[in-house]
Amino acid sequence: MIRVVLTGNLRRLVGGAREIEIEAGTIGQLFRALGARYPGIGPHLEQGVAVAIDGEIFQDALLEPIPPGAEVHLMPQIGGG
Amino acid sequence: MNDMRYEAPDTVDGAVALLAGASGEARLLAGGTDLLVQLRAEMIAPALVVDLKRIPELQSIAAEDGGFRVGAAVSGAELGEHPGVKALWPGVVEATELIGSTQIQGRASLGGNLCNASPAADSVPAMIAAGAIARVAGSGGTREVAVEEIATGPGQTSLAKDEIVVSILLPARPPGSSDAYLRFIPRTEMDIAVVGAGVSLTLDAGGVCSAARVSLGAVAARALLVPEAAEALIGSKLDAAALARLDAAASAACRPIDDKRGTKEYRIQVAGVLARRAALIAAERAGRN
Amino acid sequence: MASDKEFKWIGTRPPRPDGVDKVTGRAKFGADLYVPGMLIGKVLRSPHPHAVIKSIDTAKAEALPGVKAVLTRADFEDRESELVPAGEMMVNYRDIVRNVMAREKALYEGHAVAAVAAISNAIAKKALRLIEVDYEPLPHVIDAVAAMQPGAPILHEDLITDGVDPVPTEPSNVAKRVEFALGDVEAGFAAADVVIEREFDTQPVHQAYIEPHACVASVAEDGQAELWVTTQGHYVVRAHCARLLGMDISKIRVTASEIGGGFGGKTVVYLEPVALGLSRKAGRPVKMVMTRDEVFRASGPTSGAHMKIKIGATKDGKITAGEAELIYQAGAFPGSPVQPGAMCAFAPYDLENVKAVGWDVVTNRSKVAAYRAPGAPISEYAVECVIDELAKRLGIDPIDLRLTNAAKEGTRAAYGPKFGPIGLVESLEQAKAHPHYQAALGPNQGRGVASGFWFNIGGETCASLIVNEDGTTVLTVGTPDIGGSRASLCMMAAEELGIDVDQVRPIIADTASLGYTFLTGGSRTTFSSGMAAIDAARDVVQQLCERAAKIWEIPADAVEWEDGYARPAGANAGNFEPMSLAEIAAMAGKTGGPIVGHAQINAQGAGPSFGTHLVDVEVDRETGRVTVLRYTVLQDAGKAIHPSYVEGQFQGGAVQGIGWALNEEYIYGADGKLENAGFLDYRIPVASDVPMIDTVIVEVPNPRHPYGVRGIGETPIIPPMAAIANAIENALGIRFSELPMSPPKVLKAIGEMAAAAE
Amino acid sequence: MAKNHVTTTINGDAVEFLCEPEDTLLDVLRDELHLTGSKEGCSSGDCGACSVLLDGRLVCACLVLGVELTGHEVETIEAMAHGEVLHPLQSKFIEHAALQCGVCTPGILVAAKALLDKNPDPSETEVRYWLAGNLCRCTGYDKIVRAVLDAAADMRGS
Repeated sequence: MIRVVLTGNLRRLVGGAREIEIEAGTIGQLFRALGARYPGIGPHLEQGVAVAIDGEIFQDALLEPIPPGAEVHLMPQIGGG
Repeated sequence: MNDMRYEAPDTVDGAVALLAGASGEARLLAGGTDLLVQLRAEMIAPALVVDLKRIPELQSIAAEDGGFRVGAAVSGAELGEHPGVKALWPGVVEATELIGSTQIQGRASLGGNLCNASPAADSVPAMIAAGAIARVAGSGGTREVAVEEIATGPGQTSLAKDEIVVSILLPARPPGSSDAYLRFIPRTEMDIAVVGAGVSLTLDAGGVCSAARVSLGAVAARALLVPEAAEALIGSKLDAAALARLDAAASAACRPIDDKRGTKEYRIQVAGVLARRAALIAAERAGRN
Repeated sequence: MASDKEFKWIGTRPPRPDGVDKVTGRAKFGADLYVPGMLIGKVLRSPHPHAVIKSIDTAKAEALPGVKAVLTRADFEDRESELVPAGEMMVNYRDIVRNVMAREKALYEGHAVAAVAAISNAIAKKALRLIEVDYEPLPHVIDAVAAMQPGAPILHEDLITDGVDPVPTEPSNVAKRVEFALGDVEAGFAAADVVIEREFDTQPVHQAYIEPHACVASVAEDGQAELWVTTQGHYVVRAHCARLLGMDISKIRVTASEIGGGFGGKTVVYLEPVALGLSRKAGRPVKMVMTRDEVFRASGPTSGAHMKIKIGATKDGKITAGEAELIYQAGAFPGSPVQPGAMCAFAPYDLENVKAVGWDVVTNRSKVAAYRAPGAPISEYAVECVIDELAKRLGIDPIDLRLTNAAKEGTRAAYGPKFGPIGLVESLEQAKAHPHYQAALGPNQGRGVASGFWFNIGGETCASLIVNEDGTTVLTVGTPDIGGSRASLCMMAAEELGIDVDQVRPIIADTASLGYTFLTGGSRTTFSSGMAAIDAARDVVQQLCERAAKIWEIPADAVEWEDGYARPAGANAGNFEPMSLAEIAAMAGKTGGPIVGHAQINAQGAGPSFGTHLVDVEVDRETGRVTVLRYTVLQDAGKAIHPSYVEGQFQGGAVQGIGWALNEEYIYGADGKLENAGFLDYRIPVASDVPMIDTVIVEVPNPRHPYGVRGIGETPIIPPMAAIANAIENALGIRFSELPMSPPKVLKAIGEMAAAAE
Repeated sequence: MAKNHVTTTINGDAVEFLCEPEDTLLDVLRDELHLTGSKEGCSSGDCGACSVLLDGRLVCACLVLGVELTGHEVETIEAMAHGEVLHPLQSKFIEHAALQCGVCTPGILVAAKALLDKNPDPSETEVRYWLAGNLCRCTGYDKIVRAVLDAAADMRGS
C-alpha cells in the first residue's frame, strides 16, 4: 500500500481528496490503478503528470519501482526554457 | 520591386541636376544610417538615390574665418577626430558622437542628421545652440540658412526638391565661450533621445554670462531655440537662482507628446534638468577658454 | 561522493571544441546555409490584432513570374485538440496548426496568414503584396485582466475554462485555473503578527536571441525531407513537423545548425512546417529567415502578469502563511507558464500553510513561448519583493529572514514533495559573508537581495562514443550546443576514459543518426547529455577491459580500467603490461571489431538549483535613471564541470534580468499593434549599461548525477527583478510594484513622494 | 531588374559582383559572396552582428549599399586570422569563454579589433562604450570585456 498525495488540479479529479491509499509497485501500475478507481483522471495522467517518489521527481518513467510505504506525489510535469 | 536608381555624382551641380531632373521620389544618401533602415523597412521606395559621399565639398572640414566649415556628409567619427572643431565646439562634437553606436559613427553625418528632420536628432539642438549656418545649394544657386530653419516638422524640411545641404558653418566665437549637449536615454547608448538640450554660452572676464543660446530636442515637432532660457543665463554667474530660471524656462518651452519613449510630463521635467546640467558643463568649459 | 574524488578534467577550463569555428566566422548558423536551386520563402502577416479571415485570394501572387509556391490555411489539415509535452509546457496541435498559419481568425498582429516561395527575396516580397486577404476586423484585447472581464472580446468561441467547478457553460478568455496548496492559509494568517499584501504587474519580455529564426527545407518527390534549422531541439521540431504535415517521422531528417541563442524561444515551430510545405509544393529547397520585426511580433515572448501576494509572519520572522494569485497572459492560445509560476512562487521557503492560484488567460498577442525558467521569474519576483518588505517591517536583515525560512533537505515544497539535498542556505550564507554585502553605499545608492528556485529536468537522451583506430574518440549527442555544452560533455567522457579532453571530438547528431533526444532546455543538457556521455564512456570502458582480458587470456572481471589504461586487477590476475586505450583500439579490428559505446536513457533525478543575488544601484533623482553599480550571483551548481561556462550562465541570466527589471517591455498602441518591434526600442542591456557580474559557484552535489551536476542555466534569471526592486527601495524608500522600473515611472514616484512629504 | 556591376576589394582580394541598387553590403557578403561570418541580427544597425571595416572604419554592413563599394576596401571576420594563426582577440575570446552561442562573436571581434587598432590601452569603460553597438544576449558582457582587456595587454606586451 502506498500513500498518494495529489496537488494542483488533479485533486479535483479524485473527488477533492488530498491523499489516497492505493496498491501499486511501479508508476505504470499506479496510473492503471488510479485510472480504474477514478475514470476521470486517466487522460490527465497521460497528459504529462510527474511523479515524486519520496521526494524525487520522475517524468515519463512508467517502469520506475515504488517501494512499499513510499510517499508519492502526483504533480504537473516540469519543462524549461 | 520598383527599380531604384543609384547615382553617385562627384559635384554639387551634378547632384542638384539629378534631383531637378528626377521623376518620382528621390532620396539623398549621406551616411545612410536612416535611409537604409527606411528602405529595408519599406517605409520608402524612392525611384532615385543620390549618393553624396563622392562630392569633395561634402566630405571635407575646413577652417573658415576662425570657425569651421563641415561638409554635410562628413562622418561623426571624422568630426570627432578633428582637434580644431573639438576645441572650438565640443558640444556639437559630443552631440554628433552620441548619434548611435561606434558603427553608426562611422557613417552618420551632420547633414544627414539635420535633413532627416527627426525632432530627436542629437546634433541639431547642439548646432542650433551654436548658431550654425547651413549652406544650401540648388538650381537657383546657393543660400545660407540658419540650421533651425531647415527642419519644419517630423521628417519635413524647408529644402526644395532640387536643394541639398552642402556644408555647415560652425562660426568663430570670442574667448570665454564654449558649449555642451546632454540627452536623456533609458540606456547608456543605442537609444533615441527622450530629451536633448544644447547650451552655448560666453562668460566675460568676471565669469558673468554675456551671451547664451539654448536649444531643446525631442520636446516638440522640431528642435526648439529657447530665447527665454538663454535670457535666464545672460547677466548671471550661473548661480542657483539663474539655473532655476533656466530650468523653468526650458520646461515651459516644451510642447512634447506621449510616446513609447517617454511621457509628456517626463520630457517637460527632464528638459529643465538637462538644460541646467548642460549649462554648467558649458560654463566649466568656457572658464578654461 | 563523486565530488570528493580527484578529477583530471572536471572543474578545469579547457578551450571549447567549437571555439575556433565561432571566432573565425566558420560556424554555420540557421541562415548560413545556401543550397543550389534554393528558393526564398516569406510570410504574409496579419495587420490586425483580431479579425475574421473571410477569404484569401492568392491568384495574382501565383501568377507572378518567379513565384514557385504559395501556402495558406488550406494547405494545413486541421488537428484534433491533443496535448503533448514540448519545452516546459504541454502543446496542443489544434493550436499549433493555427499559430503556424491562421485559420478562422487572425488572433494577433503579425499572425501568419499566407506564405510564398520565389526565386528571389524581392519577388517573394512582391508576391506577398499581391495576396488579397479579406479581413473582418474584430474588437481586440491586449491586457490579461481586461480579457477576463465579462463582455471582453472572445478569442476562441470554444474555450471553456478548465479547472473550475462547476464547469462554465459559456466560453471565455480564461483557459485554465490551477491551484497548489498546503496546510491552512487562513489559520496561518491568523497566527501572524504581521501580514503584508501587495499587487504586482509585469510586462511580456522577449528572449531576444540575436539570431532570428531560420531554416532551409528540402522535400524530394518521394517525400523524403531534409530540414536544416536553428533550434534548441531538432527532434522536437521533427515531431511537430511530421504531425502538422502528416508525414512519417522517418521521412524527415532534421539537422540542427549552430544556434544563435534561444533561452526557450527556439523550442517551438514557426517557419519550419511552412518551409517544408512550400518545398513540397515547389519541389525545390526553400530557405526562410525571419526579420527582427517578425521575431518580435510573431515569436513568443514570455507572459506579462498581474499578481496579488500575501505573506504573514511572526515578530521573530517565521513565515506563517503565503498566498499568491497569479494572472498570466498566454498570448493568442492557451498555455502560459502560470502552472510552474504557481509551483515556484514560494518554493524557496519552508511553509506549512501556502496557497497559489494561477489563471491562464488568452489575449490578442503573439503566443508566449518558454523563456528561461518559464513562469518562475514572474511569481518569484513578486514574492521576493514582499519578503524584502517583511524584513524591513520586522527590522530583520533580509538574508537572515530568508535563512529563518529557507527550504533545506527534507523541506516539503509548496508544490508537494520533499526536497533532497539543496543549496539555498549555502547560497544565502555565502551571500551574507561576501564582501559585497558589507561594502559601504553612497548617497542615492541602495542594495538589494533576492533568491530564486528552479526545478531543472532530465528527460530522454542518447549518446554514442566511438573509439577510432588511433585511440581518439567521437562523442555524438542530440542536444544542440547553445552555450558551450560540447566542452562539458567531452570533459565528462574524457574523465571516464582517462584520456585527454582534446582526444574527444563532439558531434551534434542529426535526427537520423542518433535516437530521440529531448531539447536543450530546462537546464538539462550538461545533466542529461552528460549522464548519457558518462554511460556511453562506461560502456566503452567495459568493452576495452573485455578486449584486454581476451588479449591477456584472463577473465574480464580480472581487468580494471584506471587512468586510461587496462590493468590486471591485482597480482593474482596475472602480470601484464597495462594497455592504453590507443593500444587496445589499434588491435580492435583483430580482436572482435570496432569499439563503440552507447547510452539511451530517460534521465531522472535532476537536482533543483537555488541562487541568491546581491545588487547595488544608484538612482538619479532628477531623471529617474537607475544605474547598476555592482552585482554578485551566488548559485548552487551541484558540481561545476567547466566553471567558465557556469559563470557565463550566471552572468548572462543576471543581465537578462537587469533588462527585464529596468527597460524591457512589449509596448502596444490602442490599435493593438506592437510599437517597439526592434532592438532600438525593445531595449536589451548593452555593454555600457552593466558592471562586471561577480559570481560564486556554490557546490552542493546532486546525488543522482555521477559527478553531482545540477542544471544551472535558468535559475540566474529569477532573482534580478526583485533584487533590483529591493535595491531601489533601499535607495529611495519607494517600493515599485510594476516592471519595468523605467525612468519615467521612477521619476514620477520620486515626485509623488516629494509632494506627499510637503 | 537593373543590376549594378561593382568592382571592389574584400579581405584584400579584388572582387566583382552584380547587385540590386537596394542590396546592402551585408546582402552582398552573405548572398553573393557567401561570406557568412557577418551575421544579420536586425538589418537596422542596432545589433552590430554584421560589423565590418569599410576603408578601415567600423560600420554595420547592413547600413551600407553594395553599390557604394566601388573603389573601397572591406574587411570582414573571415580576414581576422592569418593562416593557422588566430588574432590575439580570437584566442582570448576562447580562453576567457567570452562566447556562448557565438552568433554575435564575429561582429564583436571585428569591433574590438577596430578599437585596439585605434586605442591599444582602453579602459573597461572605453571598451564597454565602444562595444555598446554590439548586442550579446548570452554572456552579460563580463567575459567579453575581460577578453578584450586581456588581449590588449598581451598585444601591448608583444
